[in-house]
Amino acid sequence: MSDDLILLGHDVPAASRRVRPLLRESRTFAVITLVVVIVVLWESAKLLFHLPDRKLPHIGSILLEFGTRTQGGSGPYWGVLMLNNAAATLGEALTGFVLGGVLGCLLAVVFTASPLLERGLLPYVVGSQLVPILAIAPMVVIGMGHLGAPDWLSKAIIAAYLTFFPVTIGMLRGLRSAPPDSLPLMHSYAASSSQIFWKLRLPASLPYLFTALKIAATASIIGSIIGELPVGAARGIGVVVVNAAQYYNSRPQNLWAAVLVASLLGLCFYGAVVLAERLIVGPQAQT
Amino acid sequence: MAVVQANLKQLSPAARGRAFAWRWGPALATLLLVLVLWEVGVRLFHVAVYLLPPPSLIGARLLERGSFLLGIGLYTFEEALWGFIIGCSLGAAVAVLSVRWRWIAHGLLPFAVASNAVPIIALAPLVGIWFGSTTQGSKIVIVAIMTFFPTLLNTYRGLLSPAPEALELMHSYAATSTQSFLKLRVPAALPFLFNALKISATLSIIGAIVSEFFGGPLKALGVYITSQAGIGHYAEAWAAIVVACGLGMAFYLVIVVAERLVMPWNTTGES
Amino acid sequence: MQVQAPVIAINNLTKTYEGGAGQVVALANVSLQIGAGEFISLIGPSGCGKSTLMRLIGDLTQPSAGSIAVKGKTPTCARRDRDYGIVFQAPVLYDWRTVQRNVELPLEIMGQPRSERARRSAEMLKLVGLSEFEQAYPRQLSGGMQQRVAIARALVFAPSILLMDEPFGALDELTRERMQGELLEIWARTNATVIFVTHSIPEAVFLSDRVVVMSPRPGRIEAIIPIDLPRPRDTLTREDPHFFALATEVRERLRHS
Amino acid sequence: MQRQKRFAALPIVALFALVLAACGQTPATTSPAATAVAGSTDTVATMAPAMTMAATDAATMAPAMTMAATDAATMAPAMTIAATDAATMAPAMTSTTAAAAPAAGGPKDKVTLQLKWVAQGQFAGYYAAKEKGFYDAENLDVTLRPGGPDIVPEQVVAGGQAQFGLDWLPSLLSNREQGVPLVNIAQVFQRSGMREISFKDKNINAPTDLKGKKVGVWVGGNEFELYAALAKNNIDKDKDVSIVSQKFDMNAFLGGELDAASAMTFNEYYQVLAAGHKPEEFNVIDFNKEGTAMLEDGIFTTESFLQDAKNKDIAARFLRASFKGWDYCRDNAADCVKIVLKNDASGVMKADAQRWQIDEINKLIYPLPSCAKGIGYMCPDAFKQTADIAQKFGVIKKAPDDKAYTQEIWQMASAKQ
Repeated sequence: MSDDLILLGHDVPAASRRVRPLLRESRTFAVITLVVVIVVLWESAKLLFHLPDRKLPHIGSILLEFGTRTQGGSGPYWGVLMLNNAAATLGEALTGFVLGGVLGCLLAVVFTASPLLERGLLPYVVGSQLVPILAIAPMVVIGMGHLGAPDWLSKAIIAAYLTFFPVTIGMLRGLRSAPPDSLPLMHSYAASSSQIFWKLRLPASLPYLFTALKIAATASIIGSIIGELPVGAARGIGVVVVNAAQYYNSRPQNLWAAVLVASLLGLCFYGAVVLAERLIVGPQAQT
Repeated sequence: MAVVQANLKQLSPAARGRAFAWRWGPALATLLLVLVLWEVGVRLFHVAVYLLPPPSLIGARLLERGSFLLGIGLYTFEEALWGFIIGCSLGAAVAVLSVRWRWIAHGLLPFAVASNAVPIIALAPLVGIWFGSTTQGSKIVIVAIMTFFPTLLNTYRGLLSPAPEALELMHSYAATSTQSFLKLRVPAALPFLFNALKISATLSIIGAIVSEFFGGPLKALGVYITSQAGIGHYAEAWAAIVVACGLGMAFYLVIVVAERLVMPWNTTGES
Repeated sequence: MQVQAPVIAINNLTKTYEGGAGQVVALANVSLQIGAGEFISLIGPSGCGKSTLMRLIGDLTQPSAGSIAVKGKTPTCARRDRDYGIVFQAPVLYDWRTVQRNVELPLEIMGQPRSERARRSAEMLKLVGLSEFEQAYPRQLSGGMQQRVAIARALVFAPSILLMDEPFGALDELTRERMQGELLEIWARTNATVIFVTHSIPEAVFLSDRVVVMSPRPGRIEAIIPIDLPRPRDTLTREDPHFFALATEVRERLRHS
Repeated sequence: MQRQKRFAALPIVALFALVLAACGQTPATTSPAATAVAGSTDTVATMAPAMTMAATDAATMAPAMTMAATDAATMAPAMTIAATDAATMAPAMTSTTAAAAPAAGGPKDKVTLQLKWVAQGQFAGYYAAKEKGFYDAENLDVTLRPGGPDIVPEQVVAGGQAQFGLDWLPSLLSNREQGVPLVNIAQVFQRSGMREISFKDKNINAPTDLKGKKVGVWVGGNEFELYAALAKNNIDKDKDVSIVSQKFDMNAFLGGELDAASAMTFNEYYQVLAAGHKPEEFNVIDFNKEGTAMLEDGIFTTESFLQDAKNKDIAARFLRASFKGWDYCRDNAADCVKIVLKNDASGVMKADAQRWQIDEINKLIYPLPSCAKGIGYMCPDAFKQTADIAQKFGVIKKAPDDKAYTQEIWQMASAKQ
């Protein structure tokens, strides 16, 4: 199970990496084509099957929604409010990302150091993802609140709950990914275990860590929306989704636009991690 | 490596017992420790039931309402199963097409990767509008979407996994492309496919429960959890969550067993 | 040793690759005639194009210029006629098939009936000394055993040409020598023409009728050294002074290349 | 070399993590405060210097000062533990605040009201009280905490993240029976706004007609009026009807999935009308008429909160200002629409919908029933009816004790007026 969550992060098969420049061109083209195809299919389906706006609003009206003014026409543009909400969600997600990332790395380091702890805890790290977090999100928020955590932190903790898992698994694999002979080599230098960690295990684990962080990035956005949606919040994409769903019948485009923003938010975060990977691991990093 | 595996089967019962204890002992010990600490902590610090009911109370509810919980669990499992079947078979099918016609892959795979970024929970109200938020249809669709992309990506990678030499070998036998596909790519993709199925198994249960959050009959696990938590019946809600976890684990284990049966050669596929 | 009716006739063969820094010439104007049943070794430093030459013969890649005739046909036709048995450095066994079914694979693709496949594979596994391991999976075998399965698989459909790309490269020295002896025994019982790519001078000398010494940048034939050691060859052959003399000659040629 | 390069990049990783952490803090720490204070700039202006110090400079906060910052939402975790539970307040501070007369300066009392749902007209009175400075005038700094589909205000209040909560009475009674010591201090809605609506062609004119139908309801606390109506008509909710959990929108109903759906007069009913339907297309079951109406939005707090005389005073001031807010919305509905829209962070709400909502909400409060001595007064008979129905139909197992509600705070609130 662990392996493939990691695999989700890759999209370019190893064999085709050699023909990268060519591929990238054809890929950009293919993506653009697919976007065009979707738009055409969307609008023609609407036309052909007489789909009402309630089922499928026009793409144009979804995009135009961002330019409407709120508060009865005198407030800020809806797009601006959406940025505000997206920022709140991103703030929770980033905190959760960092918390989950740190926890995941720590767990992986501990597991590498102690097989006993690994055997004792790893099954529950995997099992933790079986818990329907949405169902217990309200209990988490109330429980954390009882312990004194502010609301945004409770949501960040839910995000961290979804984030730490891929990081633990990915980092664990990464720390064990050092080439077979490199450990005896370090021993031959009489390297201390902390030297082995900093000079061998950690650098070797970076590509794995980043693959995991890419998954974690999107998971943290999902986590913070899961925290906002059932529990409510002052701001956030989750709040917009609830509100937009409530008023869907009169303004369906709001909900579609909110989903669009949520997806873009996830993509941007993902892209930011890819960028960080290129900067840190180097240009040979996989997408 | 091969020798080690051969030896494991020849171990004496006592030695096998020790190996088993070493494999699972720490995990069981952790479980016991957590349960005891939880129970003692809740009682010692007088933690309110609405924050965290003690495991004994959850266990009592589980026994008391066992058959009822299992019944609503099966209703939810039914949604998960259908979504799983549809999502995984579509994912595998599209992966096959993508390997055959690479432009499909080039157009679709970035979307498959991007789809991880789409919070399915935000999409759920829309799926409800299309397929009925209180019927099983929308749940099946959501589970299918959730399982489609991991299956697609993994199967695609699996189909591309054979080494160039393995393909050249087929080429040297003048094998038809159908033959190399069926005899090389498909079997090579099986471990990848099963990995996807294992993720999808747990995802499908989670997905069904998440989508029940957006409406459904009272006999659904997700509806039961939220409705019980809403009126302060926390032990009941937790008991239902335990059932949900159990279902996810059982589904996962079924796939693991199926994997062992289908791929007897693959003895290292455990995680 | 005379080459009368060459099974493989290579004329002015050139192969260039498009590399990152412009064209790379892997082979330049290579010509070679290989007779029926001959055992030819290709030897040379890394990058001399020996593997490329083998792959060109086997229709695994296409030449940029020049021609290859295999039994008077193009390599593609020869491949379609199932003239080639290929053994790579890695055994490339299919994990999901038992040893027996791995050996049967080519026959399966060629549409042979089940009973015939079973008979032929049993025969081949006996030849390579693995009869007991028919039902084992590849992962349960040692590296040397896996390579023997690969050889059995290459021979099972009695191809007239055996292409071997450093097949013993990953084996330890003793296993390697034993495998070389076994290969010669098997070869003696078939009529196959063998093209054997290697890095090892003693291996090339011990196995071959002729050793083709190649030089790099661009890859070309430096020398062709006939090996007139008597057959059958065995452990004693390796201790023969003439063996050393031939090995020294190959080494000298390699050094000059 | 490659390895070295990677290693050299590690500080960048650390930096990146720090930047992420910083970004994570900034919007999050500002968000609740920003919305809470939105529009009431005078809050800051009237704040006493001591309070400003306590709220802004966490590092120098003396233990005795922690109580001043009761707003859990805006606090860092370490501080909130001591701060949330008003009952644990330091004695030294108690005297100061208790002495503070309304609007006489001194540190403001920070309290939080947990709403039952997202910010909307349903809570116009509280938003108006905040916006119009009624809370300020009572020397209160009130945070209005929006709810969500699955948040249970009772649990939030019991958990100490809010001092006051807003929920339906049966839900309060149920939670109370589960051992959550809550007490209703004011009953704002005097009538039930819940309806069960259906299209005319389904021929559902009375609860008996629901037999064999697919009936939507909000589960998790809001289902009991319907359950009671079914039971009253000898319909087994588990066998004779197919009860379905319906969520925060009317799409399942409009899409034809449900034969009947729950709708609040002020919200969901408007949504189906806004979707282009006419009132005459619907049959409406009114639980007020069926005799199974229960008391809806009421203000509650914990028993332990009220054990402190100072908190009783805070609660009374809170009620007084809130009631003033409701009166304001009764008289200035148009202005309240603006206030609500201003507080809609999602930007999805429209003026017409909120106008409808406030008008309908007003009908649930006004005119006050004859038993009520003023807005927010809990009529004992109405309480008894809700409790009886709740008990009769299994919401609670035994009759609630007399601590489930108190009129004391309401009396304090009206006495000083």
